[in-house]
Amino acid sequence: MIRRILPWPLTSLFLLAMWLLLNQTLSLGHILLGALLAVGIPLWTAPLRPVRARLRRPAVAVKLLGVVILDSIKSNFDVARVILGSKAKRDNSGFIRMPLALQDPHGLTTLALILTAIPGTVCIELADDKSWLLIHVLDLNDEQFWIDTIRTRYEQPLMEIFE
Amino acid sequence: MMLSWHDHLMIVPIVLPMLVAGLMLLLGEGRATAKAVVNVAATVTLLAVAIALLRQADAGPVRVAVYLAANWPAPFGIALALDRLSAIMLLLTAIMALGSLLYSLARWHRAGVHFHPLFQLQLMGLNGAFLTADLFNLFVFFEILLAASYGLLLHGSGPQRVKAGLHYIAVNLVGSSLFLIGVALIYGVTGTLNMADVAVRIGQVEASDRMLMEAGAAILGVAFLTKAGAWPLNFWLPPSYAAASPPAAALFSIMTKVGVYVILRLSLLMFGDQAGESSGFVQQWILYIGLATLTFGTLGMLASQNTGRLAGFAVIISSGTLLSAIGFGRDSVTAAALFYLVSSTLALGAFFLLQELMERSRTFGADLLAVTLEAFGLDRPVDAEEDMSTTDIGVAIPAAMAFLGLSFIACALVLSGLPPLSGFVAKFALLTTILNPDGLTPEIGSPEPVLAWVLLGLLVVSGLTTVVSLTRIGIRAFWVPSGRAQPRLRVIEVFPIAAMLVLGIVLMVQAQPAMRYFTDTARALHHPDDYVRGIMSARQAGPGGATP
Amino acid sequence: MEVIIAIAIGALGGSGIWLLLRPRTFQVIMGISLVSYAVNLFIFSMGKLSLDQIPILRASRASEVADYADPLPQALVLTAIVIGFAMTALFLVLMLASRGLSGTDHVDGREGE
Amino acid sequence: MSLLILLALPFAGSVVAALLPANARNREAWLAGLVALAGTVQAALLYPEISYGGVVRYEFAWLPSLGLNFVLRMDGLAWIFSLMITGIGLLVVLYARYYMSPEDPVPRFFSFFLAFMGAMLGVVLSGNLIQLALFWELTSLVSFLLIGYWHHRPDARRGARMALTVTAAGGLCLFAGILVLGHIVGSYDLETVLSSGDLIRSHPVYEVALVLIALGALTKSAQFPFHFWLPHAMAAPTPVSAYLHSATMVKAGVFLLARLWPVLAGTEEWFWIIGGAGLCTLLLGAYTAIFQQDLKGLLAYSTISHLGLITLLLGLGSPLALVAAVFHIMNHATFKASLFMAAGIIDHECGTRDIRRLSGLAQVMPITATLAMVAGAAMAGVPLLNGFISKEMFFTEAVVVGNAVGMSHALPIAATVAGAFSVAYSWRFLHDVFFGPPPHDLPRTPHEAPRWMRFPAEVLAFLCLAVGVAPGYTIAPFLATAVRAILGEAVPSYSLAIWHGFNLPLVMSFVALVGGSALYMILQKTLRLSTVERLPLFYRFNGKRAFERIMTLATALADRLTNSLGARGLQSQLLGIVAFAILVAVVTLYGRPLLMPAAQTSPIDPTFAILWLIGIACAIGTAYQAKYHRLASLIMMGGAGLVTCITFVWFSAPDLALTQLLVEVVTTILLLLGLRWLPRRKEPRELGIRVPAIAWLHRVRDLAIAVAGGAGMALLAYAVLTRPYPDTISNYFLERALTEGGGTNVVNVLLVDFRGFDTLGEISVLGIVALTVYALLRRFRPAPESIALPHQQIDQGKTDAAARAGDDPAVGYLLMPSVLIRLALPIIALFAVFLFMRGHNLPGGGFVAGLTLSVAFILQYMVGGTAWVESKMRLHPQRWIGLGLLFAVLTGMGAWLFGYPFLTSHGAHLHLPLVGEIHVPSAFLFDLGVFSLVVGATMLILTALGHQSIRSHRAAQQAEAELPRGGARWK
Amino acid sequence: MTGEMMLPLWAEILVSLLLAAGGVLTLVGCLGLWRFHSFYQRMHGPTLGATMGMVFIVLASMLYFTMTDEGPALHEVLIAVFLTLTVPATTLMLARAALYRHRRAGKDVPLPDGATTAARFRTDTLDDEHYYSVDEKKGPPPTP
Amino acid sequence: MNGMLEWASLFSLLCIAVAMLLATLRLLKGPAAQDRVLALDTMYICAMLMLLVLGIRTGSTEYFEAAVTIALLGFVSSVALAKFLLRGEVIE
Repeated sequence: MIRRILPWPLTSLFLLAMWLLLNQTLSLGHILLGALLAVGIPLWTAPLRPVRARLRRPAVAVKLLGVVILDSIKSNFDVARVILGSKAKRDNSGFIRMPLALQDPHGLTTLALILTAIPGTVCIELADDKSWLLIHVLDLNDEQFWIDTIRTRYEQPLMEIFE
Repeated sequence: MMLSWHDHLMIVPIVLPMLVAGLMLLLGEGRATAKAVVNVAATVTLLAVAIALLRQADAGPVRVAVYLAANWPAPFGIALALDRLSAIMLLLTAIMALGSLLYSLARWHRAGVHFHPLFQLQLMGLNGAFLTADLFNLFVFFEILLAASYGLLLHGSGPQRVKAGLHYIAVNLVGSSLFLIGVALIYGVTGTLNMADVAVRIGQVEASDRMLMEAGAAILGVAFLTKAGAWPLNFWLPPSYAAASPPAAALFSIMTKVGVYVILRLSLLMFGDQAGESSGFVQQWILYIGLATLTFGTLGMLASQNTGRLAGFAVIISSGTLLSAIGFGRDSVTAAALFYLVSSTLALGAFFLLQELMERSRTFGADLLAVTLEAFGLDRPVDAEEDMSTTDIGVAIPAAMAFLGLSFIACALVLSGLPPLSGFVAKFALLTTILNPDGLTPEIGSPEPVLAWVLLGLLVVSGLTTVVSLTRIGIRAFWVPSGRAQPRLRVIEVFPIAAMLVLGIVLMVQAQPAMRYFTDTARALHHPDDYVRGIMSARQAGPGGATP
Repeated sequence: MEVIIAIAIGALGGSGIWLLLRPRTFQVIMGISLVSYAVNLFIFSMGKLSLDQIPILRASRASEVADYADPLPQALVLTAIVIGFAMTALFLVLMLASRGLSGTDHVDGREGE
Repeated sequence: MSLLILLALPFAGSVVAALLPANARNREAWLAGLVALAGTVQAALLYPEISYGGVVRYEFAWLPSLGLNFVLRMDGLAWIFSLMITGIGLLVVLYARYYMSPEDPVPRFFSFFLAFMGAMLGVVLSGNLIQLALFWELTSLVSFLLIGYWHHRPDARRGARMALTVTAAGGLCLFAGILVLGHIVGSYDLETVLSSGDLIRSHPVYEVALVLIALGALTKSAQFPFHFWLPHAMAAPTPVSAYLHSATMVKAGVFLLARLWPVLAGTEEWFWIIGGAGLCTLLLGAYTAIFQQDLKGLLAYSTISHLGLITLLLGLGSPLALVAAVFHIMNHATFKASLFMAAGIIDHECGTRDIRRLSGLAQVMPITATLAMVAGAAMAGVPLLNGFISKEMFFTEAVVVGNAVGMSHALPIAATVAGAFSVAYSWRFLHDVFFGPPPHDLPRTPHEAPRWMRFPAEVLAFLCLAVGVAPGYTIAPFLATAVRAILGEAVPSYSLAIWHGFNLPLVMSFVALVGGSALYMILQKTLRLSTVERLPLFYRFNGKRAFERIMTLATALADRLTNSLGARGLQSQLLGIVAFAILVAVVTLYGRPLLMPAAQTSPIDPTFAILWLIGIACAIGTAYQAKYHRLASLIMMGGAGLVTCITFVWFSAPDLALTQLLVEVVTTILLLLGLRWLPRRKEPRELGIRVPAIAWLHRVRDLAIAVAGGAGMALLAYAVLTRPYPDTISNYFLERALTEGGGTNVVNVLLVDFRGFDTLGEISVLGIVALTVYALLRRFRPAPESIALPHQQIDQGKTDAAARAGDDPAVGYLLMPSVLIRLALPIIALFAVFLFMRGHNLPGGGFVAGLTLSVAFILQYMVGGTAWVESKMRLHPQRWIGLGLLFAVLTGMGAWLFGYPFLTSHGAHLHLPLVGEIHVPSAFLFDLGVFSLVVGATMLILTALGHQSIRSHRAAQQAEAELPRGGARWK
Repeated sequence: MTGEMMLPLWAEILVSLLLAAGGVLTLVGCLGLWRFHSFYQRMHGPTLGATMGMVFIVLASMLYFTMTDEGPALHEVLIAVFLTLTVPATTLMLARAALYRHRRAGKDVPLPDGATTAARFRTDTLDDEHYYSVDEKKGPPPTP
Repeated sequence: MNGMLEWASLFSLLCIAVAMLLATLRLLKGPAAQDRVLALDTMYICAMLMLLVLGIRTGSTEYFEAAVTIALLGFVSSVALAKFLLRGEVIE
């Protein structure tokens, strides 16, 4: 029953929060209206979202978020250094192909999101059979190092969360 | 003050088509018959409303009915104003609309989707343009009528229409940009958009700013002249009108008149006698352009070898005549020009309809067939019911050829200004007022300005060329034996043509009452104080003027 | 600032006009878009151009009408933008149809400059 | 009233005749005959009233304010003409009954015939000059139809067209001339005009009026140099010729000259123009007639010549010459009609009217021969026939006036020569046809015509004789009446006696008779007239050829001028419009200080300067790349749009910025959708073509225009920006938006309330365009080069297929983006609601919200593909449009219920539990309509374009595998 | 410039620093966009602006408006969230498109068959050749 | 407004503007279509940041709407362009 009314509880929650943030208010009227919209809109658009996501371990998720933020800050400065640095430093980039264990679409998307959010790595291509991920790294010294880092820091937590 | 139902009559010509269009869209895509019925009913209603409005406008010596949309007072909100000029244009629109609509019911309305809603929206645009007293609102209605005309022009598709449509739209888009620039400049200098208010504020504009306003008006004028089909801005006209489906073209015959209408209204409102030196300047420009247009139309008429192009040049001649008459700047000439406007619009409409019937046995179906061959060669025709088959065009009514011939002659007479139909009266009225703008009084030794003589000559020559060209076409269509079968007509196609021509006859017989009306109209136009005062003093509805 | 706005209008308008006069349909459609930018800015510049004077009434400043930007040109530009968008769409489709039917993207439906 | 009946009768008869069945020959003839008879009787009965200068007048107001009333007026002149028209009409009807073949569509003939009779009566009876011109043109028109009666024959068509062109042109000149007369006199009433002769003749524009009226009269009466149409009009059936070209149509010209004689004649100009034309025509017509090989051709030229005679008489300007002219008009009508009938009989019975083939007919058709000889003699001016008397009067006047104007030799000699010519061609007619060896080898065996077919000619021949023998008893009173009508009391004394004593005119007559006979014999002997193929001496002057050459030349010239004054290409058209606009602006502004010396400017913000550096670079880049690198150009335009958008925010217009941004996004998608169907252009470099120099020249020109246009806009904008801001109506809005409009966002209140009417129109435009686009795409045919799948899809096809396990296409390469974009759908939708809800108070509103929502959906189309999205969720964009329109209109109409004008805003205060007071203005509902329409229209446009891809996929699939039709059917 | 609200000094310093840092980061990122030689390298540049640059400025804005307005100004968070969600969508598709185009042009990029998992592709000289729009430079189609 | 904040915001604005200018240069130069798309996307982000800074500079919250709209919807045209490059058509 709840499933039918709230097919996407997290989305709905996010929508409600978004509504309140947008309106910058906590008035009862807006909470009610926001709740109504937060339930109604996902219901209306549900047919267009075929894949269901499940979030299993919120704690891991929070921790992952922290890791990502820290990594992001760090690599921001790394990348800035590369850009401002010498030509040799700039021309040290390349692809890595990382074998994947993660298979959940949302998990994969989040991985891509993380890789994009961290400057210096860009997710380029996902194999059609989801067996590997092609990543471009700006400052590439050791492929295996990168693969291992990504696997341990991001992929494994994500598998915990989504699978 | 609360408004009664009667007071809302004025806005019906705008609201009703929109409402009907919305309803028709809800009907879905098929249901052509239902839409046709709704459309006819709405158009007949519009005709009735237009007649009622005409009577209302003609009730007193000077009567400007003002409708404050959204109930905001005049210079601020959008005001609609109905005077005699608007009323007659509304009536003319309704008549042409009903004629083309009935004609289209024979088969054209099935040549593509959404004919009926587009048709109604076209009427909305036309009516709105005739009613509004706000410059920017005028732009909006212009865009409506243009957008709908694009739709109607392309109705039925085909290479010819698409090419003509491309030119037509490109030109009009440039025209619309000019329109906006002009309106913006006028607003930038006067700080208002209401036509009447602009007229009032023009006098108060400082001398150093004045030229900006005039530049704005000039650019605006270019936009209107483009729409009116004035040389050198009218080269889009003959191909587009020739390409449009006949009912659309017939309705288009009033489209150039919208441009003429606006020029007439605005030039007299903004640059009337009160505008001092710039007044004569504006009039003179219009006169020159009108003469050039007339010349161009005459030449084109003589040169054109097919009916479609010829009809297009007839439109240009009509515009040129009107513009030069307006450029004359005398109320008697304006009155005659209005008579001419009505008469020539009716004839042009009938001619556009007739043209297809004449060509029917020759080229019918060729262009449609080309489109029906589907793009990929694999699809079935998109919608079997909407593609017309050539078999059921109509039953052959007796003497179809005789009817066509007679109607053709009648059209030719009106267009060329030969007797005995309304075209003659119109041309006579024009010529006599040009020579005697102050009425027929014997006057010795005062030679008229040269331009009057030039115009006189051009009008005569244009009439002659029209005769020559139409004879050429007519002989080719009716007299040269070609072994064609009798064209098959339907009563519903024949009726509108006949009706428009009969109206021409009525106009001729009732020349005096009609002329009286036009004289009153022209007088009011040339003395716009009442119009301005009427709009500026219109009272809001409701207690204290404010809305609750 | 006025100079910049004026130059901007001029540059957009000039580029647009140049494109309008070109022989290819796609050029014309880009020209139409650029000209409409220019025209929109032009209309916009007829009002008061001022920083941070949004025509949204606030209780604290409601008394002083002169503090606000001129809302009318803004409303006009809005309408113009919408209409411009509609016309671009229409012209685009027509351009495609013309390309398909005539086999060329020349504005006159046949080649030749 | 009787005049009205007289006039209306033929027209009524014409209508009735037209409605009769095609084979009712007798009924038709009876009808026409009765009408003509009634007319004759009616006209005859009026004689007592008009004799001795009386005038019958009938008038009713038609267009009095412009001096145009319907006036019928019969005086002596009109009476004579009326009688001629109806009387000879009656005879011609009788004749035509036998002449017309049963196969001819007789109703049309009699219908036109009667109409012509009416028109002609209208001309002579008009008491208002404008009305005269009206009927005048009517005669041209009907005669056109009559001449072209046998329109399957090319010569008939050509003749008819020529006649119409010439006479209608003349008619228009006449019309103009009459207008000038009216301008001089101040009235179009005939009587007023006739009484203002001195005024007219002394007016500075008298010459203009004279020339114009003369042009009308001379063309109508086939006078030199406009005479050439008449012989070609002989393609008409002979009854038509007998009627039109003897008694009526061509007489209209001389009638007019006679009618206006009192006001126009008597001046030197009149003499030279009218008289000169008459004299030339007289001589040329007579001379040409001698050499004709066609009976009717001969008669046609003789008609021309006789009309020239009449014109010359009128042109002489003396009262006695006028008398002679009027007299000759009547005489000519009788003998020429009779001759035409005779020619018709010959044609009818022999099957040919070629003089070369005819001879000796006097033996086989003696009665016809006699009749023809009487009439022919009258034409030649043989004594004891009516032609003699009027010719005698002509000679007299030639001598008298010739002395007066100093042409004491020239004029009489010319007159005598013309007389001799006419004798010669009369000989030609009579001798060649009726005498000589018996005819042989004719298409038909000739025999005498039926009794009643001859009768009309008999009547006319008898009249010739009667008038010729006893003029004083027969014609004198009528002539007197007619002349009095023109000259009033100033009628000179004249005598209609046959014998005036032995005087110079008699000598001239004698010389003419003898000389003419001699001339005929000499010519016959030396030239063998039957073998003359072309006109001696004057063959170079061929009116018809000249006319046709002029017409062709005019058409060609017009064509060239139209082409050089006009433009068919779009580029030149747009160039013209832009250049014209610039020109107009420059002319307006020329020489006036555009820029204020003390301009108030604000300091330049460097950021903003950089911003527009970007914008301008993008704009120019767009222009530069649009030809070959469309995508690049499109992206650059996005940059320019973005800068515009920031400018709007910068200058306090967040609503504009939002709209601009969204429109920008939607436009980009739209153009990309379009680019799919636009095959790539190759650069000339790639094709190995060099751009011709002329193209560079065009580019330079266009660049100049573009720079001028841009600079113009910039200058105008700068000029306005640096001027003090005017007192605008905006303050009103600012003051009342909150208090009366109920919203703090003034722009939005403007859109939905103050100027809601504009918005109503604006959404209509959007709706119309969407419908048009949809309709156009229903019949869309893509460019052949772009029908195939894009190479990307072909390349990736295999992986696609592998990845597409289920329905959802958002796998494989699209997997990750699709998750994000699908997540975005509810978020954007909520944002749309947010924008919508706050519109009235803060930036946003129905339009922006609608665009936002449609963008959200389009994103789904992008990742999911059309087929998948539509199988999951159907939007019916057309219904959204319809609903939007209805919602907006009905909201507007809601105000009517409260007695307020359309679109007046109302507000309702709803009290909801828990939430509290909510203010719901009607503008909110209106905005909802806007929202709905925008969603519908945008979706309709974009998806209609998107659907084309489905069609092409389907086509590609089918072409490949001949699979049964699959995929979602586009609805 | 017309703001009349006063901030405490610490907040002012913080806001100023955040603003400056955000601006500089964005600038550096775009510098990268301009300086790098290959497309894949360029992709890294703008992420600076889209991540930390954006975060700094959003933080500055939040801080500023929280201090000047009545309540906490949290709605700027939405910008950060939205940007984080939407930027990858573009990047992913664009990268994929570039890869496809490079493959089609016969460039030295990883092929989709996964055979060369560990191969290292230098990307810094990829784009030296000039080419224009969508579909020119017919190369051999990629072998799947 | 305090001097420091004013200078900082001006500095920030200038930085972003120059950043945008660099992106524009990339947009104009290309060389490939994907570079231009990337540049346009970057310009959108810069524009959004510029609006935020402008909001601080003027102390007004009205710039927020535009900024949030760019953040949420600015990517759409880039996505469409990328899709076009990738698949040859935007909507399949």
